[in-house]
Amino acid sequence: MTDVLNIPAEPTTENYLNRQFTVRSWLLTQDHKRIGILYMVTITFFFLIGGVAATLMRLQLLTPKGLLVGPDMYNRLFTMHGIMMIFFFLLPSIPSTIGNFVIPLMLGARDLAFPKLNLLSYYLYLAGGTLALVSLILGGVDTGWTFYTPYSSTFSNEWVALTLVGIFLNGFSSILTGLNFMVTTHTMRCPGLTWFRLPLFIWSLYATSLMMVIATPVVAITLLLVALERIFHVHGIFDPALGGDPILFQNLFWFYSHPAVYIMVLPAMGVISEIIPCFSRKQVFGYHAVAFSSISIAVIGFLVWGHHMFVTGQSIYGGMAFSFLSFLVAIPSAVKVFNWTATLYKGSIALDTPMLYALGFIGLFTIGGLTGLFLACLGMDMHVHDTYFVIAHFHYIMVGGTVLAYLGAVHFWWPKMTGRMYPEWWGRFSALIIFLGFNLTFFPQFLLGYLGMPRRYFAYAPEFQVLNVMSTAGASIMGIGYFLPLCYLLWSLRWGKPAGNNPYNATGLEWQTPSPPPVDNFEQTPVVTHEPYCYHLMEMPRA
Amino acid sequence: MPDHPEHLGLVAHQFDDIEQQREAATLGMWAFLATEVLFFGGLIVAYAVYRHEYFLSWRKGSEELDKFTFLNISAGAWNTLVLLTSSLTVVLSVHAAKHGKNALLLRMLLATMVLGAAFLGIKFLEYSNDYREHLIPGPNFSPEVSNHVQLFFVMYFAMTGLHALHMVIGLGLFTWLAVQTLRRKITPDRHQAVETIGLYWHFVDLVWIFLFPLLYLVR
Amino acid sequence: MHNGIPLFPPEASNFAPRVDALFFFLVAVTGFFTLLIFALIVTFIIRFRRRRPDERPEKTHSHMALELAWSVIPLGIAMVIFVWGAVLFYQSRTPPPNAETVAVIAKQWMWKIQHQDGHREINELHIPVGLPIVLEMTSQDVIHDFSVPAFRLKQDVVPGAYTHEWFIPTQIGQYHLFCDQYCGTGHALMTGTIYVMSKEDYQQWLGGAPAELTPRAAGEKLFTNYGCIACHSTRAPSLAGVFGSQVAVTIDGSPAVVRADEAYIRESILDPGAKIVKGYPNIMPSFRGQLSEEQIMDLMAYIKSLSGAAEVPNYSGPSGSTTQPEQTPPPMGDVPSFPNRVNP
Amino acid sequence: MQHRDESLKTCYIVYALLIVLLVLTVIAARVDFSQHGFDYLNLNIVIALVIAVLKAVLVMLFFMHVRLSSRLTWVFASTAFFFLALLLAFTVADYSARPMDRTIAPPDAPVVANFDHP
Repeated sequence: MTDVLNIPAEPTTENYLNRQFTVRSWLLTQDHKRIGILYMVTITFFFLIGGVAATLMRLQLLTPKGLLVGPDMYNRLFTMHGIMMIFFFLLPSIPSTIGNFVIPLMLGARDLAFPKLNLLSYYLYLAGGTLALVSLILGGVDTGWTFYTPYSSTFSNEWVALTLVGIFLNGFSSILTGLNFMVTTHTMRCPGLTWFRLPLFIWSLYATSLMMVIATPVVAITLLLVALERIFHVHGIFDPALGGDPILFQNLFWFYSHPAVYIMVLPAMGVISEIIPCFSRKQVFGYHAVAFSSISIAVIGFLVWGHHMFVTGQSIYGGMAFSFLSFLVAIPSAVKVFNWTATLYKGSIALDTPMLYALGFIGLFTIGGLTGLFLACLGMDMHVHDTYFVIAHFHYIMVGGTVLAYLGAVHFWWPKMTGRMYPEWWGRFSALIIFLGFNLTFFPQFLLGYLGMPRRYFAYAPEFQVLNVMSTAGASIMGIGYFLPLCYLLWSLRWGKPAGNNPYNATGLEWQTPSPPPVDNFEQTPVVTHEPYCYHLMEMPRA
Repeated sequence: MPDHPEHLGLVAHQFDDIEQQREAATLGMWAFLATEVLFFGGLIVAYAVYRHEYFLSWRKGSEELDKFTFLNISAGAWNTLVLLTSSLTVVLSVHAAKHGKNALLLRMLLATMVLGAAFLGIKFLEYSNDYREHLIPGPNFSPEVSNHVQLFFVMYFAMTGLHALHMVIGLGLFTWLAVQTLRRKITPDRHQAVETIGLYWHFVDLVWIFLFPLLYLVR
Repeated sequence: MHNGIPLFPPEASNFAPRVDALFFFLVAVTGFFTLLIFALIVTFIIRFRRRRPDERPEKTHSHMALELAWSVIPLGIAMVIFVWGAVLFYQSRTPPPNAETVAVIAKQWMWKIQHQDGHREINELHIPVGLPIVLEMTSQDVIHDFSVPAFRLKQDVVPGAYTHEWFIPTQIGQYHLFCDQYCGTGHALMTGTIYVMSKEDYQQWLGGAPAELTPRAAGEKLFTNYGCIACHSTRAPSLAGVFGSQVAVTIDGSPAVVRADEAYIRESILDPGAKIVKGYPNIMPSFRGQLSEEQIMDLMAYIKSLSGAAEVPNYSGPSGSTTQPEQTPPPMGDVPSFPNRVNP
Repeated sequence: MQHRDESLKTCYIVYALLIVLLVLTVIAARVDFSQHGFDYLNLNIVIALVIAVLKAVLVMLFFMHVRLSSRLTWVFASTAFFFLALLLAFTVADYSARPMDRTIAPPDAPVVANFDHP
């Protein structure tokens, strides 16, 4: 591996940022790095909208009677929170921003296989987001992000069809991104970069693109059918009036939506598999185990969707089959957590901000994953299904897992993206605030769940109030925690210390090119000779 | 080859050689066709579930479809014949593009477009016949048959409508190809577009190969 | 019910203690693994913190044995949880034959409950302690969910289908009833109370409440008011003894034999053209939109009484109300028999 | 790997085979095999699907040049069908294991419902 000394590149050399400054060069760019930045700006905007909805919901739930907004408004709030956060923040968060930026760099390629398709994916995503926003402004949608028929198809008289078309476009953006990553990983690896020398981030994004490509079309056709049913006022195939079955909608919807939750968490695991070895300066423990567990999560993830429908009148034997497979899919995640923890053993651990986020991820993802066992178990799900237990479970994985990993990834590759370092102590402080705020918000919800408080209630029974007040308090702390990185990262763009090519002495091809990298990523295509994460071979900087 | 493809600017900057570019294009198209398989797959699953529930109404619906015939053969069979022939003309056009026979390429592209249009024409005739027979799902669906036959026709129009949409997109792509051929843009070195669009067309034919028995031959 | 911060719902049904036992086992297992991971991380961070910037730990060696260990052991534990949960679920989905049926109709934002002896309640359910109850539920519009946290049970109520939920109340008191499946504006207001009373109070409540017509009597009144009696005595097939019998019908022109169960009767009321009894013209008008869900249940109770079938449908076997023989080809000649497979 | 190509002769043979299979499936549909097997899975549909799969494989291997392409293209071409089979198998199995009184139309399902403003 060519050892590039850690001299910061002079800012005057031409790189992908200062090559052109025109708006047109940004809006019509085919450079995967710029498209990654465009995605990052857009998903931050949609994250703020989802965050505003979440804040209003938490304020509403301060009192049992819920006096802030009426029932209709609350239904629109939680639907907006769900749609904005899942479809327009979590799904593209790590694959489209970090993935777009880092994959060609990690593979030693000049760009993704289909740059024009990459730009098309961004504009499909933007169009989908705008449509969802327009339907929000015109009146909002009150069906929940799951759009269960027959409510979404016949009884909800809100802007459902418009939102469904928005999500349909967003689905295509996800398909094309997945397709792009898959073909790039197969055909454009630099010489010497065999499959088992690939960084684990590439493995997990490969598994994610498999799910994106295979699962998204099924929800595309399902939502299209509901949208057509609403537009043409005809009885669709999920309508009981024609003998159709609303549960069939749930079958087709969850066949996508469960792999979708793995599309959201697998890239986060990939990021953690990059950060943990770098900051404990040690090769990842059980490289093959972690790589194959990514693939097996992707494949078994397609067999478990029935655990969302245990209580819908699904057959008992169907329930048992899905419950068994849901326990099976928990094993690879457990293997990953054990391997990360084993990587720390006998390492030399530095608690920089990305490492704090990564360790936070392992802790919270473990709780999230283990509470998933409660929901996969038939006897338990019949009590806690559709209660705040489910809300706490998936927030532990989505917020405690994916969002922490996303923030860790943004901090980890920020020097590579912008050539600037973020202020270290501010980073550590905000990571701690988020961790504390998060636990105070969502742990009480496990108790609420077992007490039986149903989800999507704008008003609740008085005995649940104390736990809800604790949860709202936690939400405000977490809100502040999220606001801090936005500030000091923007601040670092102008006043941050210039970061060299490899500020953390990490292995990986992306750290061998200057930061911010030139337009074609590498002067000459690198050649890989060692296995990944070979920290034991790297010569360390003087004291 | 006398002048290397790379110097002719045929290889995009992110690829190293023409071979990598071709492999990427083929894999990319096949990955897209995988999404199309599952896109139609959602409908096939709904079809399978409802056929399992309401088989006799499905059989009745299929008999209604079979009433529209020409020379005692159902329109579906004619359409399958048309599409299989168009698959042959596509293969011949890819072959012609590879060997630089522009005249044959142009004829084959036009033949494919004519066959595609013929398919859509037969479909149009069928749909108008369904309209006359009150088989369009909605308030004035024919009362003698049960609701589940109406469900069959909702499935029928969803599946064949989606397939026809893909045919129209295919015709658009082939028109673009014909224009490129006329402007001498297709050469033995730059024929990847013909091959990729050919794959798409074969896939649309593949979908019809499954739709025909599922919808028309329910016995 | 409201004493400080409640951390645990009351245990008020035969399933509650079993679900709670499973819950404690799960909490113990997950608690152990969470603490294990937290402890390992904290100790490793402190013991192996970076002391010198040019520190370089030696190469890690992967241990296949360790990898296998921490895949097989969690799988073993997972299987224990799976089997325990599956058995509990199976029991909760197979009502005993002697359970008393209570009809529940979910309508956008209210629960209408009908007892067999004619009592009708809105958003309230009075039941005696210790008696197994089966709820036969259907919805008139969207999907709802009859959830009683104190009984540790919930079951979706799906439009166009009968779903069942059974329990034995074991503790006297009042318990929350929630709608757990999002159903629109009034989803949060669609709550109610389950009153579990001692036998004496229940009898006293029965006496006190105004007893309306029993479902059977109400059904008979409907049968005459809606003119069913006019045809179904002479020109149309007589309904005496029809419930539970095998009926030869034509479905969209194809001959078939169907078992006359609740689904068949209900469909014949709402969508008569779907299955036409052999030998009769398709002239019966559809009553869709004229009869409500309760009225259909009353008519059902009346028609059942005509064939002397017990008012309580027998719930033997796992698959809900009336199980069918398997898919053996029919004994009767060339006519393919559809035990019940083909009901809509 | 040079992009080899199917000879024209094979293309015409495959085309002829496809037409024969089409004629076969139309004739097979006219014969009533519905006694063997039960209502929704009788011999007719099995024959029709086998012929359809044969036609599909022929088109993919020869017309879409999968036969001459890399093993990777084989994998890309076949994975989608594997996942579709998963979805089909699980969903239909779940429906056939359900208690039978499942899907009946609700009494007052609105014939023309109040949809949103398009």
